[in-house]
Amino acid sequence: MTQSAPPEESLFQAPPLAEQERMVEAILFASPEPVSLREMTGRMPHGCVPAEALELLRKRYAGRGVQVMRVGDGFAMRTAPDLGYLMQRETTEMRKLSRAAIETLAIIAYHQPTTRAEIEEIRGVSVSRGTIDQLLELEWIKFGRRKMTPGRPVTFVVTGQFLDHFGLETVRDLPGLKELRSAGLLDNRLPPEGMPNAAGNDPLEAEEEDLAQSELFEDEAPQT
Amino acid sequence: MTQSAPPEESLFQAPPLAEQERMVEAILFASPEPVSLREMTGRMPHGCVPAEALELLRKRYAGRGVQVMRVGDGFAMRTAPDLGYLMQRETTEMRKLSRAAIETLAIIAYHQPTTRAEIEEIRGVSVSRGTIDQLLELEWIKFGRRKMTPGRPVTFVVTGQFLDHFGLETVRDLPGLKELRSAGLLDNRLPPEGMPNAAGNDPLEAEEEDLAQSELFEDEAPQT
Amino acid sequence: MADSPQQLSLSVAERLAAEALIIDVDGFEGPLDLLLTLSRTQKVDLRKISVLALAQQYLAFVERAKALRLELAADYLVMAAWLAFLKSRLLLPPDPSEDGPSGEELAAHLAFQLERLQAMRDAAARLMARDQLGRDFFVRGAREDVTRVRRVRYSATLLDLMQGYARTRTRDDFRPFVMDRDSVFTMEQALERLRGLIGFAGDWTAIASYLPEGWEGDPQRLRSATAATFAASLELVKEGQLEIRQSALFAPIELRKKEKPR
Repeated sequence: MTQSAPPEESLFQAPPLAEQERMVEAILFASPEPVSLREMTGRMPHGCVPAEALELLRKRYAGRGVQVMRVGDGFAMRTAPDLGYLMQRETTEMRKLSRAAIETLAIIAYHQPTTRAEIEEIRGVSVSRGTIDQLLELEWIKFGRRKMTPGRPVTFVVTGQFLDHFGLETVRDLPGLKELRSAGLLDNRLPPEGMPNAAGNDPLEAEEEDLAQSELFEDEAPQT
Repeated sequence: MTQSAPPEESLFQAPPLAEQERMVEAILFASPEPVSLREMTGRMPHGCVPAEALELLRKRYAGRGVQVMRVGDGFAMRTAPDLGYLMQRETTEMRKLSRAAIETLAIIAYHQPTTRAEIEEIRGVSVSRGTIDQLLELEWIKFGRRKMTPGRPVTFVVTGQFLDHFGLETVRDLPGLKELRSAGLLDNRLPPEGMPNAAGNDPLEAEEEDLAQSELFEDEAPQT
Repeated sequence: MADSPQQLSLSVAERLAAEALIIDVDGFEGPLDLLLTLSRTQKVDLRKISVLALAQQYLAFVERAKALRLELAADYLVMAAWLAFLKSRLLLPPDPSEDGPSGEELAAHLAFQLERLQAMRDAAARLMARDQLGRDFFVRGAREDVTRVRRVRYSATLLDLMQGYARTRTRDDFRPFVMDRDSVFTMEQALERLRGLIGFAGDWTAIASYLPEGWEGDPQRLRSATAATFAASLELVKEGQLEIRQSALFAPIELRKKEKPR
């Protein structure tokens, strides 16, 4: 069953690094989505070490009109942002996001994994279903693991598409993240008792959400 | 569209050639269709000479994993044709072996070398060609020596890959009927005929089996 | 409406701004948003904000909205009630007999909330100001399809193998293509039975009464016996020994012995 490292593997000489670099180049070029090192390894001949080839490639493309970017745990080729003005033709019309959606997205990105109640706590208003739906539809957020707090509420996290869209390597690269953290503004400080809670935590709603959740959880598992 | 050298052109300093090359690179990368020189000129700042930049770019990509190619009266970037094989994503699907195949395989393992007629006799149903083919293809069984019985039927034996897959050193390691029974895998009923043990202790068969066995070991040796 | 002394201390511009706020009440995203907007009139670092002054501004706002008979959403009123409570806590000396957070603690948390909301707004703005995919930088335009090669791998464990073997070795007896005949009444059997019985069938008799004994209970057996008996009776009709009739659709099928032509 588990044929780890079939014996033939060592019989083949891994291609020279320059050739591996060409391969990584072709793979990244051809794929609109970021490709992980693992997938590269799977597609390249036995014995290839894409990480090394990728490093060469990144250097080669540094400062070019097309760049090799890291996106989450994958890599992708994208045009250099300073040349965006040449690309009016390719610009995709984006639906304007509401202020609520933008704020909600930022809160999820900076506080993730975060629950709906936490978002509501921060914004001081209840989050409409539509806002979350819109962000889910854009595939900028997805469900994360449940919180280990009473009621086991669902959480939201940002996706690889989010990182890709905003040209972020990881969520750690979110602008101002460090400063916000050191200022304690990302702490989850619970309000003292008696303070009005903006989000009337409707238990009915929570349950409904739970149901939707269990479905979504299944295919969420592999993500780390 | 045809801006035949507008007078302002000379007022602007055209970007350096290296910069123009970046622009051509980004335009070709982002465009879904091949781009003509004329279109490039239209999209690039005044004074640019895309033909020259393009020539530089073509040279830069010569021999790389991505190539700048002429397509009709336009230009496009394409993955190098020799790397086409990388553009396959292999998905491996695990499937359970059918019951018929498992039983056939088990009979071959326990009774090898065994003929098709013998398998059919034991299973009580005819063995489809597909089942045998599948096992041959998986390289879990192979043809053994012909039986010295009328018609000289071909026999089947298991292979080294079979032993590998099931983590056995030899077929003798297969648990015998007694063990199967004590493991609760077998009813407490004696099999109708002899051959209660793993490697069929039928004295008649024993000799032949040894032959088959040695055969098996021969070509098993090089791999592992 | 009578302006409170608090209001009098506000400049004309601030009062105009406050009027605008009221007109614009629908534009606020809840009480916290309103508080944040009000706090801007203090023109200080959010960390140095006077929560007390802010509470008073908010309460004044709500008072005016009431005077203008504006409908304020419940959460604005809840916040007003709470801020009134906070104000009293901040103004009165602490009562040692009362437990719960002090006025200062509550005020600090409110200030934190405002600061945090502001920080998230700034972060959101910075995020949206970033280069964005499809606007500032682009994916490759041409689609290149990655063909999917599906490889099937078969798996089987040693246990599968042993169970498979055990299965073959414990099968009752080896009967390829043997049907379970226990509940099959063959046409031969039916013929034999009918031949013996038709001698007594002078009158029309329902076919059901010719069914063998012990076959009526189990539906499978009944079906088999009925089919066989019917087929056998047709056979006998063909041989000229029986007559068969059915008076209506789904009516019982009846048989009788065919009289030998004289």
